[in-house]
Amino acid sequence: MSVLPYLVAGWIFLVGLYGLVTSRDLIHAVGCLAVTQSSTYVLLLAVGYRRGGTAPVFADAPAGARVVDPVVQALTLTDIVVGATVTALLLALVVQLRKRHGTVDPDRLSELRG
Amino acid sequence: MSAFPAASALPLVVAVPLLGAAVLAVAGRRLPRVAADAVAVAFAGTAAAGALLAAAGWARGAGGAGGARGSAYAVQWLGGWRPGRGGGTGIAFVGDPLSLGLAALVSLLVIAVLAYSWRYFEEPPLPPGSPGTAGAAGRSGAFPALVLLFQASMSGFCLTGDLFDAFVFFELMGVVAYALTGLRVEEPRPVHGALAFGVVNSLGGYALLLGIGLLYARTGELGLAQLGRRLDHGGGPDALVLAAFVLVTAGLLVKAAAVPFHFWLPDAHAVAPTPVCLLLSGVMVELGAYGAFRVYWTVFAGSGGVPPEAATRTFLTVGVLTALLGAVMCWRQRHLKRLLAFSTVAHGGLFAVGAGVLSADGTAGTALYVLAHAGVKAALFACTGILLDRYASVDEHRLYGRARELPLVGGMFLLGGLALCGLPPFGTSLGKAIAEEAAGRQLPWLTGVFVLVSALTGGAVLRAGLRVFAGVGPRPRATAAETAGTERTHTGARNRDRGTDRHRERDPDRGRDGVDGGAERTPGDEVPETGGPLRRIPATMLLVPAALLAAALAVGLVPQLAAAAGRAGRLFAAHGPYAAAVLDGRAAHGSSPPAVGWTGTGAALGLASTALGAGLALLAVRGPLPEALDRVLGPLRRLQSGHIGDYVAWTTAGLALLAALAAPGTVLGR
Amino acid sequence: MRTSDGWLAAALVPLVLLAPVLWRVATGRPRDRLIALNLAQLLAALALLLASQGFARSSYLDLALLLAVLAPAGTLVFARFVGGVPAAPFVRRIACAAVPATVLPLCAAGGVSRQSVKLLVIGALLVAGSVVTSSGTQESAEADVADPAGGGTGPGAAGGGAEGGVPGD
Amino acid sequence: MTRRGRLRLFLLAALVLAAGYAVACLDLPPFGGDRHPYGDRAVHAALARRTANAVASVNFDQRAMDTLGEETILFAAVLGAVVLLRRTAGEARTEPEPARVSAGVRRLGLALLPVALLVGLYVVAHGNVTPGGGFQGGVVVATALHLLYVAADYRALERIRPVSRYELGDAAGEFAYTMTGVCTALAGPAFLANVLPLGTFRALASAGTVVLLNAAVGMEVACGVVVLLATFLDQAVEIADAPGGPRSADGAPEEEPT
Amino acid sequence: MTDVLVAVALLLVAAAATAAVVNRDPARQAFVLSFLGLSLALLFTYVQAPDVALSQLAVGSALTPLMILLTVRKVTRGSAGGPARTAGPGRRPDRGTARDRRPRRGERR
Repeated sequence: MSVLPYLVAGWIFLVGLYGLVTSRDLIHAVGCLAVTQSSTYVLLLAVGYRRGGTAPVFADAPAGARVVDPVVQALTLTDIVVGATVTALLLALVVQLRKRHGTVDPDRLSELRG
Repeated sequence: MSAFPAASALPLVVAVPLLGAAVLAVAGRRLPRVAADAVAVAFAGTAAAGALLAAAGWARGAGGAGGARGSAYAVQWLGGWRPGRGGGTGIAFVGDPLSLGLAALVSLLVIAVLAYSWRYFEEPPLPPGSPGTAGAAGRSGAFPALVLLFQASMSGFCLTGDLFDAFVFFELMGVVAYALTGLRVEEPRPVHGALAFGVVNSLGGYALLLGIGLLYARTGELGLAQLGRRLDHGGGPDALVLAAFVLVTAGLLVKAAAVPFHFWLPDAHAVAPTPVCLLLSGVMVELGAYGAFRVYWTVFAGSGGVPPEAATRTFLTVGVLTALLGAVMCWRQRHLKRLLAFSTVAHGGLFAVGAGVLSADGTAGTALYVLAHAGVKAALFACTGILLDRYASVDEHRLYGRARELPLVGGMFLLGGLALCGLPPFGTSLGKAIAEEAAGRQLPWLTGVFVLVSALTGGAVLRAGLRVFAGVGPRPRATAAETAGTERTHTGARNRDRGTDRHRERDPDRGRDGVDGGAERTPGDEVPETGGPLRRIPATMLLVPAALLAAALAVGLVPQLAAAAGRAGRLFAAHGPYAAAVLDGRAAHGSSPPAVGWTGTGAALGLASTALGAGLALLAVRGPLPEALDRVLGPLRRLQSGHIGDYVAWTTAGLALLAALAAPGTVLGR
Repeated sequence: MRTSDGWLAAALVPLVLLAPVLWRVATGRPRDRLIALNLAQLLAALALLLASQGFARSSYLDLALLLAVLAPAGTLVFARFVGGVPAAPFVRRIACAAVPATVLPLCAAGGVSRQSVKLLVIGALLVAGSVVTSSGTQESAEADVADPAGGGTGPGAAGGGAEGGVPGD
Repeated sequence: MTRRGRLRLFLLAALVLAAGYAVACLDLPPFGGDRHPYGDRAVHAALARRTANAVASVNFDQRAMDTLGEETILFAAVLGAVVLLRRTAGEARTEPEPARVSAGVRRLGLALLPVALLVGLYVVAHGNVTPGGGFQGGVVVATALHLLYVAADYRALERIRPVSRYELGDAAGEFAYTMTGVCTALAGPAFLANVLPLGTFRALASAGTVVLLNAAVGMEVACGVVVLLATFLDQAVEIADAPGGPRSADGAPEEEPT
Repeated sequence: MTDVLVAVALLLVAAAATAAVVNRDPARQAFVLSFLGLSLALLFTYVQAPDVALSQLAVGSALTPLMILLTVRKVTRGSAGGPARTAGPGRRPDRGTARDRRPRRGERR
């Protein structure tokens, strides 16, 4: 249990990468990117957890309560916003890509050979 | 506030462009184009003034007034969250000469870009009578607003002294850059390039964030200074520190386009609008390297971090690989924008080498090199943009001799090529000389790498310039491979034309161009960004590259700059003093700055690389490369497949590579 | 804060039940996936309610409230693309049974207070949402798409086929 | 690269990474550990600033710069999406037909709309006291408006959604947040300093500028998300592809044989 | 007890992430992504991060699926699943390869 959360985060990261590598559809790839990012949420919150602690919200808890780390929660909030916005932007690009190339299959997009 | 100029101006350098962007996003639609541009320039100029003011305040030595009085670091704790005992809970903006200089460079380059695109750069066209969303797209404020956001993000990335805050600005930089790269959605390739750019850079950001998480788990801190301190108290490095180092460095090196994270860069640069290329190539890529070394010095350089030999091994290996691959690929290109993009990759490698020897003078030289390179590379892109808008093509072969009528542009282009080779007294030459001397002391053969790479990249530019602007040598013939390429991309070219009918009306012969543009699989036929080919070159488009080249020259000629770079290098390549200044407000008492300036050997090496580059160029214009060489380089070129899956696989491989490079001496064999 | 293991153990039940639901969401036909997702949202809301009691944090009730409000929206979004909300008497029965079975004891445990009012509101929202979104109403997934070519394809192709609505797979 | 080669390269690298990461995990402090120096300092600071929700205090007070960057990312993404998804030359705009939605769904949607709006506003308003805040509430508000699309009709949504207004709100939120910082920097102690009276602990109007910034974020997020979804809806529902677009090749609708 | 909840939620998240990756058709993936968001929100609640759970719920339950599905609709509209076809090979290789060979205007090879 003491390392399970960290390992799960790593697993999610690698699985997301695997999906990106093997993806045949860019919308699916963007979804995999979102999966990859969720690994960062898990890691950050796991790092900030304190056994027996409660949420650092003192609306309904005594000011002296034993609480978990609020900083990582703030970081994760920012992270989630970043994830949603990046997803939106990439999806917008996919829409235009489909219009111009007629496909969203990366294997068929070979415009940018170097 | 007494200390206003120096320290308190730091956050405003970021905030002012944000205000400008917000204003433009709304007012831009109602303003005429000129007014929108004027507003943008005004805001960018204010921020630039702030950055320069802060830099000047630092030069006066009053820099630390915001935080550490008398210290050479201007420290500003946002929200006034000064650290009590412990590390404090706020975010610090730290202005040391290097970060302030980079912030100033960013702002000045943004002004140059806005001037370059002054009233000419074709905005996303406004579809007639389209409501809300579509109409909003056509407004004339969108482009300058995005540029201002770009400026804010890059300045913030330079100035922040907090690792997670750096990640936020890293992502902001990315988001703006993806949008700017894909700005011309009427064409197929920009969207594709922007998507590859977006996916790879986002992965880099997530790797960076995982690294931040690991560091936080170990130290429970986020500020660079605090992180460094806690690591040093924690005892020797272990696998955790190594993993954090690998993840963080990889994330930042993705932005720096180091091998094998570099694939996105040529794809993005080749298709991004020219004014955007100025920013991407001029400073954004360099910021990636800046971040990597900033984090190394402040966090990992101590006793608890990564041992110097492991770090320098990592940086030097990656840097040399990047420089060589970039140079070779650059030489192979005939699509001018891709050529310049690969030269940026190559020089990024040189920067990694120069700063990777982890010495003050190496850092100082690299700083000068970056400064001058920004000017030169931006000028070259500006000239290419003129070609693009005049001839609707940036293909070296198709433009053969056509640009004889532009002697001024040609002169600037060739001058830029020479400066890229390292011709004294350009700043590129000075920076290269100092950096390669520092590197040569570590490993003698690194000097050869500097000479060879700058000669190859500069030579490629010279070759293209001679062919395009002077028509030197025989008209290039299509090799077998290229005709095959034509075959392959025939349908692609037709596909490509579809999105751009309105341009074809203006330029009847693009149909043919489009078809044989398939050669080399990077077709040279482009759509002018001015909306229709340019008949007369606006003065601004000529002034900007001229000014940029002059600035690059000045970097080499003004001794004060070199001296400042010396002090900057010492303050940047310092672990303890940084933390002391940021956390305790103690003045930085470092060793005396390295003597930085012209040396005989440096100038000689610069002349040598210039001569080599010119010779290669003259040799190349006589005829195409021998087929054998072509076959050798073929596989290298095929790596640049434009396939997002490939790029992700290479990114993963790069992470593994970094781990393998940094492990010996850190966890293995200790 | 002292947590009460009893309620947390109760929260474990819907959590564990989510595993088979995930299987359905991941492998079923689109309509089955939608039903399963609907069920998952219901179970998650119950888990949140019980967790709030188990952690003795009334402020956690906001989570369940938010989910109760947004879950129908999500379901309807998906319904738009599989061509209507499929009939799911199973989900409806579970909603009508499990939600009161969870909410009422929680109210009893909490005593009469603002929390119990909030609990009842959440419960009502959950039941109403689940009942309506599982009440098999067929609507044209293409209705809002004014696309000449799309007209010919009909829900089967664009609404279902593209979205993987291939009945027999 | 071939598909197989790509996969080989990835699996090899992934193996190395997995091994290294696993070893690193063993060096991590065990899950649920008690050492959180920064966290503890942040909690103390939050209580000192009479902010009941310590996370909000970190977001809007102690690390307010992060949130400024975060909101700017959203702002930039909205601006970028609007530019990228603009209607390009040769694309026709088609009027959507009214959707036929079952009475039950329509009733549910219309009943849920005000409730969702209220919940969203509640989450925004209590951001400094209870869990939630500008971002969460803003997203809920924006989603609530789109209940009109999923439950009723796209045109009903358009009636209550003059996109340019929402763009104005989006920019105004960004401007307000930044301007607060600039004012506190020029007139007050430092950029984004918390200069307002702190109020009483656990009160709705506590924590000084946190309330202000929270509200600015809420407005920006709500408006920004509406604009974002509007651009996507515009593409998916209203804009028909350019004639002769790539996909028109064998666009014959084919029922997938199953 | 909390540890048990966290452990179960973690496994659920890992399983959901894996399922989201192996579902090749974006429209089907959207369902799983929505579920992933749900399980993440539960996990966040159990590690005492209600703020994060709230934003995960807000983003994951309706916003992201709506964007993805709108993109899918835009991409698949008119041509009955040009991309649905390219997504096809992911789940039915046999048919996908057969389609890849079909020549189509405006595309390579």
